[in-house]
Amino acid sequence: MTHVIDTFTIVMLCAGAFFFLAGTVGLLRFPDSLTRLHALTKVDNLGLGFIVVGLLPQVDGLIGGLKLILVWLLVQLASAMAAQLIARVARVERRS
Amino acid sequence: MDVATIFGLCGSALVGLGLYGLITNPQPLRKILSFNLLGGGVFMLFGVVARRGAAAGLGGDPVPQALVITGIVVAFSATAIAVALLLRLYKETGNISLSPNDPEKADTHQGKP
Amino acid sequence: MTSAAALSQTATAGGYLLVLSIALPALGILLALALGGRHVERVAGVFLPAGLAIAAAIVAETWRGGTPLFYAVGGWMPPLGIALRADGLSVVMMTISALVICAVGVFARADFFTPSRSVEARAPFVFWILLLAIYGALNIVFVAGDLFTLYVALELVSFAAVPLVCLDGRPETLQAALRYLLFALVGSVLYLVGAVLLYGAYGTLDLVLLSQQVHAERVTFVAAALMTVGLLAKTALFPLHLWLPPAHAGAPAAGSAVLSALVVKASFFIIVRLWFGVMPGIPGFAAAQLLAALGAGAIVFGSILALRQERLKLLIAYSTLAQIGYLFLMFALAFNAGTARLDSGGALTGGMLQAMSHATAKAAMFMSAGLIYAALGHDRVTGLAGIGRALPLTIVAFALSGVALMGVPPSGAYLAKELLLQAAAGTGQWWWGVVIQMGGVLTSSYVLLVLCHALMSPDAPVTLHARVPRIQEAAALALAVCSLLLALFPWERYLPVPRGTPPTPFDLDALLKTIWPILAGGVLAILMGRWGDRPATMSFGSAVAAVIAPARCAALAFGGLIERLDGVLRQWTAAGLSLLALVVIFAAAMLAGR
Amino acid sequence: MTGAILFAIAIAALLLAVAVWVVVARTAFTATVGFIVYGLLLALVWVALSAVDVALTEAAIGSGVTGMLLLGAAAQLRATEANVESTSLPLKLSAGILCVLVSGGLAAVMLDPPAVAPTLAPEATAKLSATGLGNPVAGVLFAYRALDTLLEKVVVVLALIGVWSLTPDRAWGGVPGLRLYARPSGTLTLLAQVLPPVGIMLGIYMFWTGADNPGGAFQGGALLAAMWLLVMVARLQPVPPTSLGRLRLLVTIGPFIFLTIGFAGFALAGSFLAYPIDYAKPLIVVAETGLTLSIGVTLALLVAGPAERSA
Repeated sequence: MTHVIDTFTIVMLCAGAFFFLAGTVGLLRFPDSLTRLHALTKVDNLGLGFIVVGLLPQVDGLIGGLKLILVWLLVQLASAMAAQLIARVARVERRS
Repeated sequence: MDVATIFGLCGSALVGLGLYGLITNPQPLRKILSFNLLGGGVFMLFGVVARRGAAAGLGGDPVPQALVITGIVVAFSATAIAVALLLRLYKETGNISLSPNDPEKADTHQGKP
Repeated sequence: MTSAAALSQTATAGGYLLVLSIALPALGILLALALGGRHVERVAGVFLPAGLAIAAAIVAETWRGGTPLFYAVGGWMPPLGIALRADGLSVVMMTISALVICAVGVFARADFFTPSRSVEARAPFVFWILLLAIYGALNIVFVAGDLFTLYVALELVSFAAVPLVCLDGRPETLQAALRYLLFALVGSVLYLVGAVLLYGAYGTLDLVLLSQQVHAERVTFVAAALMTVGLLAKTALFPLHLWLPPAHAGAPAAGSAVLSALVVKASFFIIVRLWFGVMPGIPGFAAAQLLAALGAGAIVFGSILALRQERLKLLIAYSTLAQIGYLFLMFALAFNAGTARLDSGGALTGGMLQAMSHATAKAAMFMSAGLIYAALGHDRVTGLAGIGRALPLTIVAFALSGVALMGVPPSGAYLAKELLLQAAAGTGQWWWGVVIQMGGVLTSSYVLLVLCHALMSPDAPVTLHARVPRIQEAAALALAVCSLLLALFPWERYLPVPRGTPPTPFDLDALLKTIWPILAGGVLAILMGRWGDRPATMSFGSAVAAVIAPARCAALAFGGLIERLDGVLRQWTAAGLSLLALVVIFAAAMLAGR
Repeated sequence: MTGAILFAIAIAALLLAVAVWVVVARTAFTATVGFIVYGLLLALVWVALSAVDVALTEAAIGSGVTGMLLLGAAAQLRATEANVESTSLPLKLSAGILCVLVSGGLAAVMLDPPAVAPTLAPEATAKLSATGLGNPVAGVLFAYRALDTLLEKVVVVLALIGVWSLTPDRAWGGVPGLRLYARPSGTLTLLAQVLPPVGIMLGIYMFWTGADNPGGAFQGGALLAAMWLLVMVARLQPVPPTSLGRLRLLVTIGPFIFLTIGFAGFALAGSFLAYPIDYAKPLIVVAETGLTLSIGVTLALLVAGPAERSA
């Protein structure tokens, strides 16, 4: 059983790492602020989601799991809001 | 080579880098940034000392760890004063150069106590 | 420093006084901030005299007991806990700083009060809290027995001193304050690195425990070099003085008095603690000579620049630079070639006495300069004519403090000079004897220059812009007199005074020894000082003038050279490079000493 | 073990690269962004060095609040970037050589640790029971070296006085010039409505758990400060004038309680800042509660800066 769980975790973490890598490549390679933002927020959130899901079976106790999910939710919230705010500034700057 | 030694070397390099920025960068804000880099390096050295003192079931010596917490707060306070000074200087003069363009002379002209 | 008995118990009798000396100013700061408005002055009015009372109680307690005071905070013994200790050095420095702070407090009441119409005004609110903070922080520096507590105390001193520099908000003072803050921060970080290295090597930050454990190895040398140079940057020893002149000259008079008299002594005191208390055997001959050489450089440099200043406050600030140099001569003189250690003997006492007499005299000088500034609306040295008649008490205070600094008996500086000269003779280091004498000559020269100008009769009658309150003159005068009489205190109770050398301040020999540096100083002032449109030679007749003119020409050229060099050294980059170079040189000197 | 070492090398290399970037970056704004990244990486280093308390402090204060302060300054000083003379190459070169020498000296010391590293860990753990705490770092901060902690609170308060001292005279006692979000936007308002309840709860949790687990007054206080700043920047709450009595009370209440407990130690436990053994933990928690509150308010006020318009 533990083997199955461990394998699951490893797969999930690898997937998460892959998305992070993709997001970072996007951040570095995309041409302007808006597309970079797109890479960063969308792909990284997915990556973090995979990592949280992968780690969930490894946590002991309900509280630990809830904390992990809370972390994920907070990051979702913060990055979505930050992306909105940055995008607005970027749009204003592009217009002027 | 262990983890502590790697970070010990890294901390030493950060100290040098911070000092370099502080001395050569002419902009005060960049000097403040460099001071914070420097502080990070020093605290890291302290962290290495703490890590090497791991004993009694602890991952590190708690005394230096606690001192670093104090140090971080003191460094923040210093940064806050420096930034406030810099912004006020900018608002008063529109200029942020640190080179002394004869403040003595400027003072005699103004002649205020 | 501490006896075995004191190490086994958590506090000696009277040890709680040390806690009070730290905790009461802290309480004062909090109360002043919380109450605000007019209460700030009242809180300072209660807590500053209370501080003086505590200092007096500590003096009495150590006089009676004859042993250092000790207090382990919270009952936790070092190395885990923090110890407070007051030995002779701490007691005398605490007392002097309490005296100076209280005198400054009396002086400042006339300048910093909340106007009757407003609820709260910025300058008085900030000034009184900062004064309390400097006072508390200095006490921590004097009694803390722990390297990290000393670090926090040093930062407290800086954070209180920097806003004092730019209290009036003029752009030049803001710039001076920023330069001061940034350079002081570099200094304290270097100090902290040293403390970290020492903890890594010996597992304690306690000064006494460290002194028992340190031995000559690489880590100790690197740590000692970093800490020493970091503290030198905060003390503004030549060539790390870029921030001092504008900062000390730009602050309001009461602020300048505290900054020049006490704040630079905080880091100096920690250097003394390190070199004499914690690691007397570590620095070695070369590093001690180097430190004293920087001191000698500061004396020559600071004094000549003081002579060349147009403004009185800058003159006094550069004089501080020179006097700081004087404090560092003792490190070479205390070196015992036989044991390769620094001895806590007469040289140490000489240095500490010099620090104390400078503290009192310089505070008095800055106060008088502030009064002159307020009365005349300017402080150009060449425009002082007639002020002697207009403000006789102020000029007397200035003159007495100047005379005290020159080392006229029975001033503290006189006794200090005697002890240092004795140590120079005793250790066969005649060259430092020459420097000490030269320092006396140079000090006399700029003091005489100012007095000459102040006592000249003016072309037009002097009009005073403002009335000078008597109480302010009295505060300055009291400190000046205190400095002048410092040698009469029985120091042997607190400081190591060598036996068999009763200082006899009033015999013919002492008088002669006093007079020649003053005469030489007068000549130097004539040659190099600023005389405006009244050449000094005017009164001597043309024959003498013909002799003096070429000499003055040469002297002025030399002065100009020094001024230009100072301009370079006070560039930020140059000062930063000097700082790092000194770290490397000190470390090399200590390593080579093995 | 090699995994940990590889991780350490990677983090150290990344950290150095970011630090170089901070020093050489073209604009101050870029450098500041780099500095925030540097702070977050540093927090990872602290985890690798088994110092989770420090990692939290670094992330919250060293990177977070400091970053916020510096970003604000960099934005305001953008106009000054161009007209600053740069340092000449020979000076840069000599500075570089000297810095390498200093770093080399430190590295030589770091490579040559004492055979048995000295440590106070056993003593700190052995005496921890007398404090009722479970986190040895909290034990050091609030018992063994409580004096340092008290002084550090005074440092923070004094820094606030220092920042306030830079107020123009006419604005004294007025409203800090915190840069508010120009037009109230739906996104920011929503964030400032949703996040603070969670953030405040986390802040309180962080201080509460600090007695036995990593966390404590500073980390909690920094979170509270961030939440308050967010609410003010989004214009959901007005920025209070610095003359406000309640505000000043909040700034001083924590250190004041701590000092009072310290003085009470004279009577109750025979020493300044000592705790009677049965009441040690409750007293420390009381002190920490006040401190968390005071730190939160003071940190936020330090970021907000001196008053700029009269109340």
